Amino acid sequence: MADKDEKMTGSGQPVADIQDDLWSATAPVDRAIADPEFTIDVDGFEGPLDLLLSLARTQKVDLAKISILHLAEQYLGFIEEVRRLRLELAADYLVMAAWLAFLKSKLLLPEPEGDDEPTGEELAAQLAFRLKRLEAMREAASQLVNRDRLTRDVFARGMPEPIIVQKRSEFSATLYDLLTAYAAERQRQSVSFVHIARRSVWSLQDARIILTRLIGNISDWAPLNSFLVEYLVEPEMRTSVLASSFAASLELVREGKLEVQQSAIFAPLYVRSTVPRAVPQTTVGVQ
Amino acid sequence: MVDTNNAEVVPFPHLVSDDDSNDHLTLVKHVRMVEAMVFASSEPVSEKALGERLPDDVDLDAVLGELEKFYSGRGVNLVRSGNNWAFRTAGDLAFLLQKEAIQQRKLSRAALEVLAIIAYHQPVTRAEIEEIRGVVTSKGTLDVLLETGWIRMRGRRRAPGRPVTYGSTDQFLDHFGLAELRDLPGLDELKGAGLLQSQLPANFTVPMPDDCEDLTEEEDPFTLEDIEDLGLLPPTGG
Amino acid sequence: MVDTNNAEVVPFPHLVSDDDSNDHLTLVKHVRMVEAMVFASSEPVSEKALGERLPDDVDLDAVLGELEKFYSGRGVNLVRSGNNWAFRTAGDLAFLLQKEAIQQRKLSRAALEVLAIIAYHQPVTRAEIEEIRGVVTSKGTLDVLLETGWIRMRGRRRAPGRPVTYGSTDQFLDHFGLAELRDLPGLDELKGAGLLQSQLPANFTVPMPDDCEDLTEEEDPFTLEDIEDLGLLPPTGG
Repeated sequence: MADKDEKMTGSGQPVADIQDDLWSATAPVDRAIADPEFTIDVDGFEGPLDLLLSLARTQKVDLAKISILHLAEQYLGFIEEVRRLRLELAADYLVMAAWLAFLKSKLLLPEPEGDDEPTGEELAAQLAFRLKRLEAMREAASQLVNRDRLTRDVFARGMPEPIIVQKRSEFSATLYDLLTAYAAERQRQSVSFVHIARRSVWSLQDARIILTRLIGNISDWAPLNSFLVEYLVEPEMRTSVLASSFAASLELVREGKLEVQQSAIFAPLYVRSTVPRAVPQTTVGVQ
Repeated sequence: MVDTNNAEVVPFPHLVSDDDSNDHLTLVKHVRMVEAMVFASSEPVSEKALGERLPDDVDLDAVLGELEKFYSGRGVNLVRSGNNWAFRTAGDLAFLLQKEAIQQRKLSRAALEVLAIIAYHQPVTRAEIEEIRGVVTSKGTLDVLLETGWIRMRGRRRAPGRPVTYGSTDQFLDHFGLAELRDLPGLDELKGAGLLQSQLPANFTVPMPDDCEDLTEEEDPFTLEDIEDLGLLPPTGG
Repeated sequence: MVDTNNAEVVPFPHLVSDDDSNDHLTLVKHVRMVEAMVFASSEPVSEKALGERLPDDVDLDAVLGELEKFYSGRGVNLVRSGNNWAFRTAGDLAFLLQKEAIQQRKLSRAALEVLAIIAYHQPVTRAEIEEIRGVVTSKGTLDVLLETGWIRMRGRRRAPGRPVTYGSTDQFLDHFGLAELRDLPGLDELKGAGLLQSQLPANFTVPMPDDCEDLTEEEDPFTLEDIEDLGLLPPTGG
């Protein structure tokens, strides 16, 4: 069983005699982490039951054969001694003392007739049971702690071989996800496809630059369309090219940079660059 | 304790049957596999984890039994704690291995007592622990024990106040070299003497300590609120 | 590499000499000690360190030789590097110590759209996908989809620039629970499911994809160069 020597160090000297007597026969046990919240550790006892158990050991008999009456007297004597020395004593000890005094009287006096309360013997048996059980648990704790323990007596593999984790992705998507995405996408695009295509047009500016460049210094009459052949290939551009180049040519005529003639209504339009000439030609109005 | 004389007569694997050498080869193969898996880990390996990596039809108990027999008496033994298996050095060789020993914080006598009471009386509430010890259990004591990983909160007792119940863990078994709770020292004697009863009077039989993951009929599982209030990992995480 | 047949005939320890059973018992004792020390050590153990903890007159080479022989063919082997000794899992069992961590990933919305377009419009080129979606498709999106194993590069379109064509795989059918591509819902079914609204342009169609694995007339197979340039597995590997 556990030794309480360590507990006793520095504890109340006046009871040292009793304690020496109590613990002399026991073997040492370790007790390193002191429980910081021991409140009742007045003389190294963990509560009245612990004190009772310690006192019981002084009877040096099997707990089964212990005299509870004698034990109660021992306890009451102990408490009296402590109080005489004005040592602090937690309330539990006093409660236990009161209960033991009551038990003692029950054990000594004859039981009253027709009383439903437990008899003195029954109460004494209960106390004996609790003491036995506490002692058994102490014994069990000590056997447990003395087993071959991992990292103290037995050892695990010092160089464990780690599990190699291979990562793999698993994708999750349901058919519903797929169809929702597809339908939403198509729906969106079906709406935005109804757009009005930007029309390509030749601006007046474009036409003027191109005409100036193409006709340049050509002073012979030539059909306007002949200059525009490559721009008229795309049918949708034709109207824009013709309109813009006609308007641009009129502007160039007004500026005196170009001459234009047409033999009849809807006939091809001829153009040439303006060059100094002796015989001015008839300028024809254009339809 | 360890009979080294026996060691030499154990072949690998133990079972040698001439009439059925194919089965035998298969057993050898599976014994090798389990040996490798358990040997590689410093923590006990669960039977579930072993089973997952063996072919479906393997009789794991037989394989483990072979391996256990095979390593008995050796410098390293195969040991079970609960449903988990590990290789551990033989206890009698501790003197050789002091270099590897980890200086552990020693538990106070009070903490040890509480630990023993939880192990032998589980599932047990704090009030019951206090009834046995006849003294208030400080919060610190239970905290220290929870920190060791040897005890865990199991659930709540179906009783007024719904007190938390405590029990031991697989780590407890591993640390103290117990295959199961039945191996707790002196358990049968204590039980026979009626000393594992929390309640008085002592006129009904009390079941074996129960560390079964499942809660008993008298326990409720933790609720989400409990888990928050108690600052708990899920109870199985203990 | 590892002869498991031999394993059964290795007794512990290997050497069994009737004439000198005392020596034999001593050897067994020392083999046990070395076994435990090498097992528990957190690094390979030097012969010097082993020798220091064994009685002076021990023939360490003989002891290590026994142990090495004993563990040969087993799930765990005793291996030497220089003058240091350690236990290692047998090479052929390394696969047991590997674990696949499966990471669940969700496809982005863009990836789902591209996947769907590939499924419905296959064989389809990236430019065609972009035309349908009206936005540029990032390389990453196609890479992720190729990683899923649900799409594959089929070949090259017989057209200027020879663009790569994409199609779906059998894995795609498996994952989405389709017996064949024709099971993909058509226009009416999509409308019926409320996925498409009823006001759609008159020319709106949902293609009926073709299950044919073979390339269409408008596709060329990949050349060896393509396979190199595109970093392709053979297309069927998709």
